[in-house]
Amino acid sequence: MADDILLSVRDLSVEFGSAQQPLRVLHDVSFDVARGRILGIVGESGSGKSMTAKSVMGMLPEGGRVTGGDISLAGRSLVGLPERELRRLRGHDLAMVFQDPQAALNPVKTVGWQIEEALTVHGMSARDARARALELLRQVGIPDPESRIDEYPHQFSGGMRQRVVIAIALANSAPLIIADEPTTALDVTIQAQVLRLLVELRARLGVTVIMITHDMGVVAELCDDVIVMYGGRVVERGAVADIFDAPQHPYTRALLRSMPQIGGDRLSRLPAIPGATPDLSHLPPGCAFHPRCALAEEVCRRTVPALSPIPERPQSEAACHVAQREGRLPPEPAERGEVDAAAGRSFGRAPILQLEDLRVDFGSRRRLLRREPPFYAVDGVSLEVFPGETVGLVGESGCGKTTVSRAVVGVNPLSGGRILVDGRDVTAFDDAAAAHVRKTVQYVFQDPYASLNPRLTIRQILSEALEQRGLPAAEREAECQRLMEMVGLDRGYLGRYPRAFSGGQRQRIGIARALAVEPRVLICDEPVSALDVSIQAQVINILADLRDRLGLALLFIAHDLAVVRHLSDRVAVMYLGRIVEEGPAEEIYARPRHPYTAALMSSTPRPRPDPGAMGRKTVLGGDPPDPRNPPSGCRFRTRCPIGPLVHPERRICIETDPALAGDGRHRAACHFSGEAARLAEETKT
Amino acid sequence: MLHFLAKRLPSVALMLVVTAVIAFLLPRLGGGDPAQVVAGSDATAEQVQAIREQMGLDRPLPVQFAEWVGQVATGDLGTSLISNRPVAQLIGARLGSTLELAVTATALMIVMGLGLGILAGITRKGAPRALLDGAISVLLATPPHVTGLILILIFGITWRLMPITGEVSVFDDPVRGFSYLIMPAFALALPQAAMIARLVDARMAQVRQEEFVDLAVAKGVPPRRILLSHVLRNSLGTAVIATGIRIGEILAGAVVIEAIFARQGLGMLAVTSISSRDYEVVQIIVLFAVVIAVLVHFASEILLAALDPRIRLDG
Amino acid sequence: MSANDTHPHHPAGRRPRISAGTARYLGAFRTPRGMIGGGLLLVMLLAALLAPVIFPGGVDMQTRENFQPPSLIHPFGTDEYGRDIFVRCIYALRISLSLVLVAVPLAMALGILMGLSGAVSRRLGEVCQRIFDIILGFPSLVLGICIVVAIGAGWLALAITILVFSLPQFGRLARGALLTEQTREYVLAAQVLGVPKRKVMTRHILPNTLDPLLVQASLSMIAGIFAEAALSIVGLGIQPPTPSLGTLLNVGIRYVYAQPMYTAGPIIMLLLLALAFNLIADALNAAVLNAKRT
Amino acid sequence: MRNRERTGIQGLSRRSLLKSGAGLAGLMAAAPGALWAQETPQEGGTLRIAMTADIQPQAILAGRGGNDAFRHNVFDTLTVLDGESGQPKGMLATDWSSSEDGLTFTVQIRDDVTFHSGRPLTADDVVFTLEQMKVPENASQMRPLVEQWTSIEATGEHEVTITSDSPVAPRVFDVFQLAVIVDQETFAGLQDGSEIIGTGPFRFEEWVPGASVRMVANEDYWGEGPYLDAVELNVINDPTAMANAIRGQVDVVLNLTPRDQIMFTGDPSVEVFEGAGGTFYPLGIDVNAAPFDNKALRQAIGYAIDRERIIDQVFDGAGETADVWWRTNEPGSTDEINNHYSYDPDRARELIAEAGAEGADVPMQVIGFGAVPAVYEIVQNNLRDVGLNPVGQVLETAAFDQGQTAGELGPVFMQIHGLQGFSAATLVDALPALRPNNPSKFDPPEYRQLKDALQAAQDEEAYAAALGELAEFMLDEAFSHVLVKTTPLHLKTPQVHGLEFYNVGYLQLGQAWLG
Repeated sequence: MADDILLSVRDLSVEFGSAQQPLRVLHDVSFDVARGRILGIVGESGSGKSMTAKSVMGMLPEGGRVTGGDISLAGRSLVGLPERELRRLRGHDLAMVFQDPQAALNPVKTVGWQIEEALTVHGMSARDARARALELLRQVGIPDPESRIDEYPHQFSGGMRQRVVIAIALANSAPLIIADEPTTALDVTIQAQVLRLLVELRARLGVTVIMITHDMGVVAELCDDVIVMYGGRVVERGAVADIFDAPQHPYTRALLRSMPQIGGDRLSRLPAIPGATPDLSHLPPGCAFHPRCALAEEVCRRTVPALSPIPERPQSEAACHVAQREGRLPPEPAERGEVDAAAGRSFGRAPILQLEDLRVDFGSRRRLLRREPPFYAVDGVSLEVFPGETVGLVGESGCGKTTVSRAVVGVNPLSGGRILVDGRDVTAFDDAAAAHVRKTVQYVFQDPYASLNPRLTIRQILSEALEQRGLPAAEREAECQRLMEMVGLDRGYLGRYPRAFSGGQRQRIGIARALAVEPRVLICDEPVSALDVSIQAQVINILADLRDRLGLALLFIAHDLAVVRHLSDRVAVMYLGRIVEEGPAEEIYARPRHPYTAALMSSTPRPRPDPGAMGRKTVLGGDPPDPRNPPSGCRFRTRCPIGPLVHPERRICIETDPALAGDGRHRAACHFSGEAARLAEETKT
Repeated sequence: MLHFLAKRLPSVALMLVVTAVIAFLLPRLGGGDPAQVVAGSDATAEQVQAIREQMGLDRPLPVQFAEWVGQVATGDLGTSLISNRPVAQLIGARLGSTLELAVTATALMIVMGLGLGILAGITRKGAPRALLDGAISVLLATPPHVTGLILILIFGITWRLMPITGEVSVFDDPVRGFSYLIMPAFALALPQAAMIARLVDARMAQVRQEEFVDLAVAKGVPPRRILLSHVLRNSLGTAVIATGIRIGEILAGAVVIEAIFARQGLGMLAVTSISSRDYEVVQIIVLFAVVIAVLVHFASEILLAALDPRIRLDG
Repeated sequence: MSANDTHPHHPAGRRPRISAGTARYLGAFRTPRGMIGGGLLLVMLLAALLAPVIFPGGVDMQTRENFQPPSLIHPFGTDEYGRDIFVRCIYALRISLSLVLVAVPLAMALGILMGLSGAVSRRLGEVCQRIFDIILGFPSLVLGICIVVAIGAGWLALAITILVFSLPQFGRLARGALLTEQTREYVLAAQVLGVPKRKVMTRHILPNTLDPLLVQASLSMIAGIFAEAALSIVGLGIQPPTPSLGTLLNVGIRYVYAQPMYTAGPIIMLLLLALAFNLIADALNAAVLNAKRT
Repeated sequence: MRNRERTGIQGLSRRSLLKSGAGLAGLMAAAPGALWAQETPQEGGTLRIAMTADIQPQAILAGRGGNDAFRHNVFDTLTVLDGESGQPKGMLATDWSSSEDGLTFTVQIRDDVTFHSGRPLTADDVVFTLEQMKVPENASQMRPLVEQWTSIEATGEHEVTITSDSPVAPRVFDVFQLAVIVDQETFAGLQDGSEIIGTGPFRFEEWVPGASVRMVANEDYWGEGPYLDAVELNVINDPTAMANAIRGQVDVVLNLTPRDQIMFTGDPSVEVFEGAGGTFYPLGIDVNAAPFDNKALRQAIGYAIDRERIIDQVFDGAGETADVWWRTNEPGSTDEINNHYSYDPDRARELIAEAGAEGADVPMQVIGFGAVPAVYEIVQNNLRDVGLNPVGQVLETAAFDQGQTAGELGPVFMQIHGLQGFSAATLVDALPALRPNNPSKFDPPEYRQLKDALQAAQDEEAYAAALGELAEFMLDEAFSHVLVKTTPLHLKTPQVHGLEFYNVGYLQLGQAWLG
């Protein structure tokens, strides 16, 4: 690896809890970061990646302590350094960027104050600090810093706040910056902005970055080196290129393969990783991954593999008995036959679900003086779903996709438009209509932890649903068991309470509940976004299977284009309460006709190492405007890469609101829909 | 800011109206017929009727209410039917005593409340923590009158350090004045102080969990500074609001405390007026108590808004 | 799926709890706090109930020995009429306990109704909230005074005062729970399944509101007991000769020099009651938290 | 003239030594002389007095609690009953004489007296005053006596002659005690207190109803003094608060609630002392209401009540048990009479059985004033003891008085009366409980005759005989049990000297001064 090492972590072990029964969260973690490089630390929840960062900062939560190993920054050991020494280092020699920009800034202090604080506590004079703060704001691309420096965090958008947080990290030009999931809380387009900023800064200031993330895509696009963590251990370590090319640890490989790829083949079954991410308090013996590993052998169950170079690929190290013995990671035992579901899937002719010019308004609450005008969270959305078909609904948070879906099942009251379910107008949503909707349309929720009542057993939860279907009590037990098997859960679990299940399993139960009433349409609202990457595939597969087996129609809502693309036959893209593009998945992903779609796609990080990809991306500037007062004309024009921003002469975008147009099946709402495709092309290699 | 005030105003107004109505109705609810009271026990029905008309009691209630509000608003607080003295005079005579008590108690409350709260807020673990927690919980659970009686038993009876009843104005004789004031004031302040302390403590604990505190640590900000400009600064609002509400409670608590310590304050006046059915007095005292409580609370909310840029600037 | 793919969890996860909640509330009384608190309360309840049996002399047994210091026969000594203060304290418990045991549950029921009314009609819910705001706007004792004036001092007035007082706490808790629960996805899920509103209420929302309410209940009991004392001390509560902790203090404080126990006795009772209910509240709270932690 | 040996203040304080608390013992021991010794008075200062009840100028000719500290300072009477001896003492009257048969009574009046208005006092004013005593609106308890007089005439510039067909003296002195001489020109002003003109040592200055009265020294007072510049009467309704006022707010507190004196135990800055006059706490019974129309039951109630305990526990010993309304040493009083109803529950039970009234309800109306409710506590307990079932109701003063004047107090009632210190002959017609049309509805001819006999008695043994007979009759009929007579407790600071209490408890400040 590179010669001069800035940060070196050796056999770091961290424990929590009492000395009697300590909870070990890090096991002999070792890695180096060379100057000027970006190290990615990937892992799922509970893998210990954040804990690693915190121990480097010397900011372990209460009760946490380093019980072994060493951390040395530029040759200076940080472990056991007195607090005041550490304090001098923090912010000066190592800086940190936090996950949630909303929470990371003190709401009652101006951003300027907060940046200056970082400087003054390290001995800079107030005047210099202010000057420096302005400079920093400029550096992180905050427009008009002079006036914004005295504003408060709540006056900044999410992306802007994250820039401020980064500015604080840069303040004392610390050689090492630790970024803990810096983009997880942000939307794709904003994420792209921030990632690009990091790349630029790195290029400009040569800062060294430790990037902690769960997103292989981010790693692939941003990092030079990567360590993969699992169950508090480093399981694989090496250069990004090598690892993505030929992962040497079964976990890494499985993880990469189980991710639906925006470029990959659609509709094929994903090779899912069985089981759930381990809970640090109950790590399996031996290799923590063995219960989920297809290659697991006896030795894996007994002894913990050491992290050491793989004979045939010395540049990367992996902690796997098998790989080390075999010299390289052997291929997995043959996958279960990959059925190409696309074949033999036929859609009904009459739409089962039909939305016409749907409008849902929020706000409009009485105030003392004036009644504030309603604003449309959903503003004239039309959509059709045919039996057996899967329609993906994509968009960033706040674009109104969830509102649409909930309106369909009558949770959000309509303020305009029509809903037809199986040809029958249910807009009124009177009892009869409701009943009709109930048994035709069901819903799968996003958060598997919130969607099951903790006080009811699975049996109770399912029978409640069956009761609605009108199944006599006697038959319910049998049906419950059938449902459990349908979603691949042991019938023996029926008596348990939700808390006994992992996220993936809960999501399955959620699906089973939805299916209990034998609906014909299933609305899935971000069903996998709350799940660990390694679990998502399980759920996606189950949805696919059930869809095909029961001929369900799916309305699949997600922000992750890859996932949507994987499942959908048709895709609709929403922006600011409108559908901006709609059409067959293939076409849209191949030749988007709306710049927003194009931008979304190019913003989505791909888990394929691609140096310089950042440079070619079309990254949208700014933030989505406030839906309360959407821009005139085309709602997207304020961020559009081909709109008036770059082509001032294109007044039309400002003046007239483009309608969905195009040949029958693929339509987009853009005056210059032709150029979008080209935009997308540029992004591709 | 203005928007915020506009939002709060209706509830304040509502509160005032309701109070006015209740206060207005009090004599009619409890007192029977005021005219009868004026006329006296051996008056004939005619006399009573005459007086009723003269007092305008024969007109519809809304009219009387409007008139009454008008009078009160213009500072005419009416006349006690029992002692034939203007209510304003009766109240004026007692105001001083209660003010002395309330002001002292409030000062004590704020000092002790914030003191205890911050102390608890910065001692996170160990025996001192447990001690503080215990102390706060106990004080919290004991209302002013019980605290007062206990104080009397300890300092008044067992040790005879303090005079237990009576009063002297601090302005006439500061030393003796305070010797009379100290116990009731403490009794009033302690539980409220504990309440504030508990809230401040909880809030501080909450703020400590915020990510911006971590960020501050990551900046290398020294603990004391973190405490002051991050933790405390963000806990201030809670303290302010808490205090605002508590002041109202202090006023109410004064009723019992004055009775226990035999202080000739408004509380005592209220009590004696009730037992002597002097509702014209009671109604005004009730009105004042609530109005003051509401206004103080409102004021504290304004202060809170001023402290929090999110409200100050928009919202 | 095999067992290894569920988190190996706390046993609680394994065995179903009987009718969610109830078991754990009972469990609260198996903790030391719960035992002490519950036991204390039980003893006082029994003493109050059986007072006439235990002290056949009755509450008004006057003798020539007034202001006797505490002794074995008279644990709290005797009052101005030579009556045993301890006996009167025990009898006083009847008032205090009867008050809160009647008023607080009523308040709780009413509070839940008003708090959840928002689910039926938003406007109704709003109105209830306003009412709560107004009640809370009144400094506690002032409200009591108004009620006493309106319906005359006595048990009823006190009961109503306590009821009105504790109403908002319950109402707001219920309301709060409702608001959080309503947006819970499992409630939406039930809705989407077409589970009738009433069922959603009773099965999904109500149980989850219960936890905080029960804790609040025991706290309101304390508040109520102290409220009685407060109003009676100033002579606006129970009227003598009926002994209540407040009326005892009302007279006792006058004789505080001659008979300190006349004041100390009722206070000891007050504090014991407070202690009992506090411990119970703590125990319940702990139990609830335990159940929440997954 | 009968000698009215009256235990004056020393006497009282002697008793207080025995009875009321270490506090008194302490202060008596501290400086017995300092309290009353007539050192050379100092001029000046304002004396601040706290009292429970407000003044009632419209009833200045009646004995009303509120007027105790007021009437003899703005007004004068012809004679007063001396607090020390109980003997009549000349004030505006220089001399008086009775005819042989006692039916004619002549009184000489000072010629050097002027009203505060400056107008000199003449016999006409005296006649006017005495005539006013007859007017019902003025509510004088002495009205019955004055009405018995056949004529009141000014037989000279400064002489008034009273004639009657029953002996005028000695009861006339009781009348005089109440008859403060008013100014006929401004008498109307007394009704609303707008104009209050008298001849007393202080002139009325200001009255804030329900709160305070201010009087200033009358420079050209005919008699000795006044030494004070002004007197301030403060009304404080709450007894404890009033007692506490002595700590800085006032110099004298009148009619302290006995239980409050404990607060001043060992406080050298406050002196507790007993005043003259006092209060009756009678328990009346309607002799027409069944089952109380049965004499046995009425007597039973008499025996059932433990008067000693009332004195000890309610009044801290500041008073005496009583069966008769007059002093225990009035001629004709015997121990048998004085202690007729000594506490005897068994006897009570027998009588109740005899009356067949076991477990009978005893509906009682109790005046919610002063210590009466406290007395009731013991009474109801005693009655329950002997197997009756008291059902008490405490009424507010106003409501109770209404019932009392209307004679509608129900079967059993507990009242409170002043006028202690007047002669028996006077009391029997003056006290609401005893007078004709009393709430007990007890007025048989025999009762009237016995009263007349008493009032006609001109010499000691006749008086004694008559009184004895009357007493035995009343006790036997048991229509109103006196229960207890209490002596008022007052507070003063050591700086206050020369307070003078008349026999009936009225306070005169002519010689009072602040040291």
